[in-house]
Order: sequence, then C-alpha cells, then structure tokens
Amino acid sequence: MKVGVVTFPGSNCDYDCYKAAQEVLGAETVYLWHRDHDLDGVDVVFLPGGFSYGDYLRAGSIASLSPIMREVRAFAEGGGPVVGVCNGFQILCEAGMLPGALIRNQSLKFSSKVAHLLVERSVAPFTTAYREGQILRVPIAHGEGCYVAPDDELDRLEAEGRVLFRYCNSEGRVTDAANPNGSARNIAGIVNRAGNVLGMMPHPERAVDALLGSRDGVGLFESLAAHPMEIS
Amino acid sequence: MTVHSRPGDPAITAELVEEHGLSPHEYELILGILGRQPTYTELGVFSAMWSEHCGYKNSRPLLRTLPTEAPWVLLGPGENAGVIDVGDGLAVAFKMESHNHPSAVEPYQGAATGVGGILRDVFTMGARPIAVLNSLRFGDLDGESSGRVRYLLAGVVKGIGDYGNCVGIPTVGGEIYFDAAYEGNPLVNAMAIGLMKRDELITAVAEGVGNPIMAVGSKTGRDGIHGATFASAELSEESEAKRPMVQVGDPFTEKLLLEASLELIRSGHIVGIQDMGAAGLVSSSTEMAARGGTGVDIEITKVPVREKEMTPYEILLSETQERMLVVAREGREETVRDILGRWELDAETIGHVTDTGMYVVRENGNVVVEIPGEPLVDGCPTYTREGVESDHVRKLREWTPDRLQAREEEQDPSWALFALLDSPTIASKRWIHEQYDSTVRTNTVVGPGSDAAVLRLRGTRRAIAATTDCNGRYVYLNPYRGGQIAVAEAARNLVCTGALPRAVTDNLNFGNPLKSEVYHQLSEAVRGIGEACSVLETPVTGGNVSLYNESPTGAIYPTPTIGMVGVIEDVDNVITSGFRTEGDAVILLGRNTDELGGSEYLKVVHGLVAGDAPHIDLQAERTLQRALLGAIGTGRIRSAHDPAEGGLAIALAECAIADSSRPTGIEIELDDPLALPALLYGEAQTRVVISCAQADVEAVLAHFETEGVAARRIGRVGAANGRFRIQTPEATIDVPIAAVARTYYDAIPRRMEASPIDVATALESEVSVP
Amino acid sequence: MEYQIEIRVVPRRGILDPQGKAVHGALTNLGFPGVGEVHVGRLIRMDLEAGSAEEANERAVAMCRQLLANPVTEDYDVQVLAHAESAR
Amino acid sequence: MEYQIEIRVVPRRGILDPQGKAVHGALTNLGFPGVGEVHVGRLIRMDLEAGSAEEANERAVAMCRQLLANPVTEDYDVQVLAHAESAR
Ligand SMILES: Nc1ncnc2c1ncn2[C@@H]1O[C@H](COP(=O)(O)OP(=O)(O)O)[C@@H](O)[C@H]1O
Ligand SMILES: [Mg+2]
Repeated sequence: MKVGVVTFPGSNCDYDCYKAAQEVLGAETVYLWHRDHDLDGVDVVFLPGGFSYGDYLRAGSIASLSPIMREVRAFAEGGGPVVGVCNGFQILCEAGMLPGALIRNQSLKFSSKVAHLLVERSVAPFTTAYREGQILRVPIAHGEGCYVAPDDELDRLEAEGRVLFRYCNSEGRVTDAANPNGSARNIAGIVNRAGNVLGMMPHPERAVDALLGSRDGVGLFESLAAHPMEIS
Repeated sequence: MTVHSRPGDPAITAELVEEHGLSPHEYELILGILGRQPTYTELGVFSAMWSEHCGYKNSRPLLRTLPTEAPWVLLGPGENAGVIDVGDGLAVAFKMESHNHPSAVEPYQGAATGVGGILRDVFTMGARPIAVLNSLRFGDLDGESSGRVRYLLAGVVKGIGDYGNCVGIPTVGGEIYFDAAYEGNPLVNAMAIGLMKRDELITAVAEGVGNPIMAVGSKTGRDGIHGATFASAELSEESEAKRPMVQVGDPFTEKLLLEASLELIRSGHIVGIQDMGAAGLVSSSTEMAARGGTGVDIEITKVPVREKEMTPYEILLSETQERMLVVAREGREETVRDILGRWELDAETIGHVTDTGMYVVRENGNVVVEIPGEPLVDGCPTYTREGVESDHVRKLREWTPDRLQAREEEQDPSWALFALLDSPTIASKRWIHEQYDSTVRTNTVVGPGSDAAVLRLRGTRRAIAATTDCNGRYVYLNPYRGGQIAVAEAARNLVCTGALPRAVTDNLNFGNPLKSEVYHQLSEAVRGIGEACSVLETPVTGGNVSLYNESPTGAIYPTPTIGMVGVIEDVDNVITSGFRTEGDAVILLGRNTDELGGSEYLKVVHGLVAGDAPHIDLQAERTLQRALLGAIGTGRIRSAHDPAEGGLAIALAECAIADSSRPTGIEIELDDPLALPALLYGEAQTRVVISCAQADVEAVLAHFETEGVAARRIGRVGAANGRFRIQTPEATIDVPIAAVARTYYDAIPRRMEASPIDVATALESEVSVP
Repeated sequence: MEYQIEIRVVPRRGILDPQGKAVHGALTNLGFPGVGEVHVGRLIRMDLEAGSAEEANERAVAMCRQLLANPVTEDYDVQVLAHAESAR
Repeated sequence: MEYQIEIRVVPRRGILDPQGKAVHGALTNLGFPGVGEVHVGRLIRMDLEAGSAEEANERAVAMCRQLLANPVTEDYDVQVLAHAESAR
C-alpha cells in the first residue's frame, strides 16, 4: 500500500501524518505538493491538519481551490479512500466533498486537549479495526471545529450511518459537556455517501505512540491497511 | 564618496539627537567616528544600533561576568541563538526574547510578533523549531484595574497561541505570575527551541566580497519604526501616542519562511541568513557585516515596500515582521529565488558585500549613509553604574514572621489552603495552555501542567526537557538570592522530570537602569545568576535584556527570567509531578525550615510583601538534584515535584490533583517543630516531593542517605477521589480532594470566562491573525 | 475604470453564529440596553479594474460564489461604488 | 423604536493586512483580472432599541470603542438604518 500526504502552504501536520503512516503501517509514504497534477499512484490520500494559506478568509477555503484538489476529487470519485484531518476536514467541506461546514468554536477559543470519541460505526475502509461503541482518547487542536449543517442534512447523515465519530465523555456518554466546540449533535467525524471520504477534527496521527499518551489512533491506519480499495 | 542629506530631512539639533535616545557624549562619539555631522538617516541608524536593545549599553559589562562555556556548548552568546550538543549527533538551539512594550500597547499583536521573532532567531541557525515556551507577568487579576489586566491576559495568550498554532510549533510550557507590580507594564517573554544535526549549524555572517544581499519575505511598511528605541524607553503618554506603529504578525508567511530558510541553508547556496528583527534592515545588515569583518553596499530603492513614498530612514528602521536578510553565493541568486518561489516567497537583491568595512546605503545611487561598520556595531559606549539598594527594600527585608498575627479565618486550618489554591499565580494555568497546541509535531512526551516540558528526540532514546522560571518577588526583596533561586528552581524543575540541566537562556526584565536602585537590582541579580549557573553547570548561552520596564505606577519587580534546557538519556525514565498509584509512599527530600519571607502566603493571606527571600545553599541544591537524578535513573521513582509558590501543602495538592479527571487523596503526617504557616506554606528551597512503591521505600531512602540528602517518608497516596489529609502537631487539614481540585482548576476560568474582554479579543484577532 | 467593491458576507439565518451570540452577551454584560439580534460577518473591500459597473458587479458575484462566501453557511451581497466615493 | 445598525470594522490604513493579501493572491490565482488592493474586515449587524437614530448611533459608537473594534489596529464606521429597509 502507498500513502500520499498532501502539503499545502501552511499545512503543519503533514509530517505527523507521514510519520504515522510510515511507522504504523510500514507503508511507502510520499508527500504530494499542492501544485501537483497527479497523485503519484497512491492508494490512500491524507489531507493533513494545519493552517493552509493561514486559514485566512475561512479555514480551508483557499486550499480547497488548489490544483491538487482536482486530482483528489477525481481519485475519490473513483472510490479511492481520502482522509481529511482537522484542516483537512475543513478543506473537504469547503471543496464540497463532504456536507456541512466547520465554523468558529462556540467558546471562540482555540481548544487543545485530549477528547474522548465514541466509535459510532465500524465500517470499511476507516473504522473496522474498532468496535462499535469503543471509546477513544485522541488529541484535538483547533479553533474552527464546530460542525454545522442544515437539519435535514444532519438527519440524512445519521439515517445513512455516516457519522463515524462523536465527542463523548470518559464513560462514552454523548453529552454537551463533552462537546469541545459546539458541533451539531457532537459530530466529530463523518463520511461521504460512498463512504470513502472521511473528515474528522480530532488527530488520529497524534495518537499512535504510547509514549505520547495514546495509541487509539492506530486503528484508523490499520483499518485502511486491511481494506485496500480497488480503484475503479 | 560624499554623503547627501535628503531634501526634507530635519536639521540635526540637540533636541533631535535627544529624541533619538542619544546622549550628548554619545553624539560626540558619532561626530568623531564620522568626522562630520551625521545625516538624519545616519542619526536614525546610530540611534537604533546604540539603543539598549541592540547596544546593551547598560548591561554588557554585567553580562560579561556570566559563565558561558562548557564542553557541550557549541555556540555561546552573540549569535541569534545559543546552541548545545545533546548527543547522538544532535544539537539544540534555543533563545528567549521579550516583547513587553509592544504587548502593553497591543497585547494580541505584541505577543504574536514576539513569538514570530524568536522562532526566526532559531531557524536562521539552521535548526527546526520544535517547541515554544512563554513567561508572562500581569497585574492583579482582582484589583480595581483587573479589567485592563484581563484584556491584556486574554490578548497576549491568544496572540501567542494563534501564532505558534498556525506555524505549527507546539507551545509546551511556561510560567505566569499576577502581581500589581506588573500592572502598567506586563512582561511577555517567549522562548523557542530548535533541533538540528550538529553539522547543519550556520551562523549569520556576510562574507565573500561581491556576494549579493537579498531581502526575503514580507514587503516593508512603516511598521514599528523605532521599536528598538521604543523598547528602551519608559512607557508614557507619548508612547501611547506612538500607537499606529504596531507591527502585525503573519504566521502564515512565517511558516513559509521557516520551510524556505531551512531548505536554503541545506542547499548550500547561501552564506548567511538573519531575521530583520528589532531595528530591521539596519541591525541585520550591519551585524552580519560586522561578524564577517566586511562592508555592505545597499541600494534602498531596491527594497520591496508596501507603502508609497517611504524614506530611506523609514525603510532602514522599519520593523515589518516576517522578513529575512539573505547573503547568497555569487551567481546563485536564481537558484535561491527558485527555492523561495516554491514557498510563494519573493526575494530582491538589494546590495552586495564589500571589503571596505563601510556601511553604505544609497538612494538611486546617491549615498545617504556611509558609516564605518565596526564602530557602528561595537562602538556603542557601555556604562558601569553605581548601584545602591533602596532603603525601602532593606526595611522590608528586616520583617520577621514573629510579628505575624494569625487571621480570624485561619481558625479553620484549611481556609488558607483554599485561599492559596484560588490565587491565580498558584492555580492551574489550564485556561491558558488549552489555547496552545502543545502536541503538534508529535514529540511532546510531557506538555504543560508538570514541572517542565519533555520532548522526545525521534530516532534516539533521548529527550530534552525545558522550563522557564523566576520569582520576581524574591528578586525584589533580595536580588542576589532571587537570581540564584531562579536558576536553582529551573534546574530543579528539569531534574523533577529526570533531565540533567545543561544550559540557560535568560531574559533580564528590569526597570530604568539610570536609577541607582534599579541598577543595584540588575547587577546583584546577575551576580546571583552567574554563581548558580557555575555551581549547577548550566552556562548561559544567550538571552535578552529588557530595561525601562516602568510605567506611571512605578518599576516592575526585577524579573530575570531563566529559560533552561536539560537532556534525558532514556526517555523511558521520564516522570511527572502527579501521584500515580494508590498506596504509594510519599517521601520528602530536603528540610522544612522557617521561610515565610516573600511567600505567596504572606501576599494572599496577609497582603504583605516582606521578609527576606528564602535561603539557598547552592551546593546542597546541587547534591539534592544529582541524587534525585540518580534515583530516577533506577526506575524506582514514580513522581517528583518541587514545592514552589505556596510551599509544601500546595505542592502536595498539585501532586494529588495533577490529573484533573482522577484526583487521588493523600494522607500526610508532618512532625516538624514549625509554626503552621511556615510548615505548610513556607517556601523553603531545595525540597522535592517524590512518590514510590511501598516495596521500594527502604532502597530509595538508603540511596538518599548515602548521597547525603535528607529524605523521609511523610505519608501515602490515599484512595482515589478520597480525602486530602495533612496532620501536623498544631492542626489537621482534612478536606475532600474534589474540593481542592475544583478550587485549583476554576480559579482562572471563573475570572476570565464570559468576560466581555474575552469576546473583544476573539473579534480583534479576526482581522489580522486567524 | 477602477471601481471600489464592497462585499458583505453574513452568517445565513438559522445557522449557528457563535460570534454574534458572544457579542450579544458581551454587550449586555457591558450594560448596553436594547440590544436585539446580533450577527458578525465579513466585510471585503476591493479595488477592481473593470469596463463597466455591471461587469465589476458580475465579477465580484463570481468571486463570492467561488471563494468569498461559503454557500452552506453564508449569504452575501455586493455593492459597486465608483472609485471617487471610496471610503478607505 | 428599533433600528438596524451596521458596523464596518476594517484594518487601519497602512497597517499590514495579511488576510487581504491572502485573498488578493487567491483571487488572482483563480484568474480574476483587474484585482487591486483587497482588505478584509468585519461586519456587525445588530437590532437596537433606541429613542432616536442619534441615540442609536451614539450607543453603537460607544460599543465600537469598548468592544467591537481595536483602537490600535482598526477603523470603524457606523450606519443606522430605520428597521424597514433592513437588509437581513
Ligand atoms: N504561560 C504559560 N504557558 C504555558 N504553560 C504554562 C504557562 N504558565 C504555567 N504553565 C504550566 O503550568 C505548570 C505549572 O507552572 P508553574 O507553577 O510555573 O510550575 P513550577 O512552579 O514548577 O515552575 C507548568 O507545567 C507550566 O508549563
Ligand atoms: Mg516546579
């Protein structure tokens, strides 16, 4: 399996994603440059966290228009798995590849801490290594992570089982107190209709080494490794 | 060459010279150096280079007394940052810098640009920044002017966070104190740490006659003109009026500069690179030339500008952020441009290196500045002054605890405990550091919340630890001891994680050095710092001096912030301050002695700033620290934390509630023959609270006995969510641990949350930094 | 000729507006009476070289569609001012 | 009666506006011709109960001073619209 990590000007978690893919999967991992026009034959694309173009205007808005995104969109339409973490999630929403949008945290403050996530569904290609109902400890670090969408959109997401992660407390209860940014219905991660594009605010790539406090992010990478998608 | 003064230049008068912060004597020297009257532009150049900030007029002789050498020191003071060897072929560059005055005027941008500047100092050495720390001082959060204080705090914290978060460097630690002494003049010191391979080290020199000099990054505007001289004058009504010159930070451009600079340095196409920091183009170009023993010739109209009709004076002195000066190898300009272009950065060739030793600036070919480089950089006169201690402080120091009247409320022995837990200086700083991304780059083994931060060094077994410390109240009451304690506590904090202290960067924040009592504070504090650094083998590799920290309300507490870096051989031995396991034994290292002077207890409970700073025996300190390191090396020690503000009782509380999600109760018994306040809240130095398994107690105690360090079991880690119990000969504190945790963690949020200030801060930052 | 464009981007009705909410709270805390709904949006000012006011307007609208406004959460309106009366 | 207030807050002239710079770059990359200076500021819309338009205006200006604008880095102006013609 070959993993590609896109670097936009201002990306700053590209290195962490790169290292995580390499160390957890032992997979060949390459950086993809925002101006590139091909994906170098990768099997998985990561849109990493950071502040692409300084997140000026709206987080992810400018990056969503960069050349590489055309390729990423085509890759996704062909069934290729795409993971957007934090700024990557914002970019996917801005690009219209995922529904909804991410706005300023309700606290209006940047929030950096360990969040508890409830694994809502165990599905290919992203979460089969987890049990449904499993509670994960994963770092968050964002100022614009409040997920919003029209109610009918939210209903559809839930009806179609496309909410993979929700913020919960340490006992796994989905409460307001456990919601770090005011996201609608505590949504922390969702997939597109086809199920091959994942966006999430928490940082699984920061939770792959016990030395740093949690290995709960490893499952995401292992799931991807277990489900090589045949690109149509 | 003849030097032209420009049409519209003001005439050089005594007043103008004074406005430029130059004394008549200094002006005489300038006339001597030039052999003629300077032009207005030249006067600006001198005033910037000979300001305290660049010239260290009043501090250089004192700084010379500091120890700066050790086998592991690769680069000492004088460069953009100090560099030490951390083993396995790796080196660490680190430096601390202040942005006090800019932050007082515009907290958000002032703090943000402070972080930007210190990051550039580190990556221009060829090191990739891996962590930032910050040391902050504000006025009283409860006083009458707490509104302004909250505004400053909210703005500074958001500025530091937004900048570091955007560039993608984790902010892993720091310190913060609240005291009326800092009300008109907050302190904002930022420390950056970078990592490189030993052989990737590059220094900022302009060498190679004919090599092109390139301006890189943001276009130059009228930002912060005379910031360097501004930073060297007291805050006053006028400085308020100088407001429009605030610099705005652009962390996005900084991130591009960071990546591009490291790529340039590795590429070998450049000979030198330096941040255009304080005094902008002037200081960067002259300092690079001076280091190379060369001259420079700059065509000012080549410098990319953001605004129309900027004069040479303005362009030379502008402090627009996110700009760098690069000296390329002749003929490599195109390659350099390509690398920068990859990162969407422009570069203009603005001049070249010469062999004349002269600092020459032209405007459309006409020479507007021609100054011999050497005297410009090194000719700034330095002053050694007469320091005299103020009688007021001497009297304060004569105060002794026996005059203390217990307060009514102290009938209840736990009352003072809660009062201290609720003091913002002691309470949890979570409200602050949750606004900082502390985990990006995935090296943070220990983030904010313990004694020091720990960062792993990928590809090795090693890690480094870092901390910043200074109790300004101690330094105020006893500058010499206070200086020693700042160093000793920093080292102790590193040791508490299992790190061997290695080197220091310091930030000397003082008042107006022309006042003899301030100069006394400065010289005595530096003497204390120097001695402690020698004994603890932590040489000073760099730092920053910030004087004139005064405001209508008077001088600040003298605050020589110590930033310290240490090395951990085996990252698996890292420990933190929090108690870990039910039933573990709690052991106290060192002795409880009668030290209430300068304590937080006196301040919070009795409203007193009095007495002498705690005694400290540097040899005993060193012995304890080395013994503790040895013990941690055996893997038997499960936690370590040193009592600081609030003394033993607060330290024990911090150990018990370090993990806010599961505080552990404790049962402690103390039999020392001391008055209750001194025993519980006294701030005696050279003490550490450690915990270990019951089975290891004998071995641990034996270890410290052979090392000659007082150690005794004082209790055990009790039931999780149990009670916080301290029994003494005089009284017993017995309260629910949950209540202790609540007070400690809510103290700052309850003062800040839903405050309009908070909202204002969130809005303001909209326009500039996201 | 050069036109000055002023673009107002505001959170769409019904979409959460944390800043508007916070500002409302803060103003009330500060003791300002009579404050009703508050919304915080973005103001974009731009000099634009175009053949006619219509052309300038069309181009600005296209910019909003492609970049300046988020169709999910924001509404926008465009004003074209002849350059003379430009405010800034 | 109730007025609608519109407050425009923009980066002060001459001060660096990184956001405006970024938007300018993005629009140019998207191939929009003729784009000159771009500045990004804040737009605050508010319903305000006040005795007269003057009073509403005074109060809004006070809000800007105390909360809505940064006196060091930003300029602002206030518009009072009778509620009828309110845009939003
Ligand atoms: N301004 C700050 N930024 C980040 N972390 C901070 C700040 N102030 C305090 N902290 C963190 O809070 C913890 C306690 O700080 P402090 O009371 O100074 O510890 P100590 O007394 O051991 O020096 C430390 O981990 C420190 O890094
Ligand atoms: Mg400590």
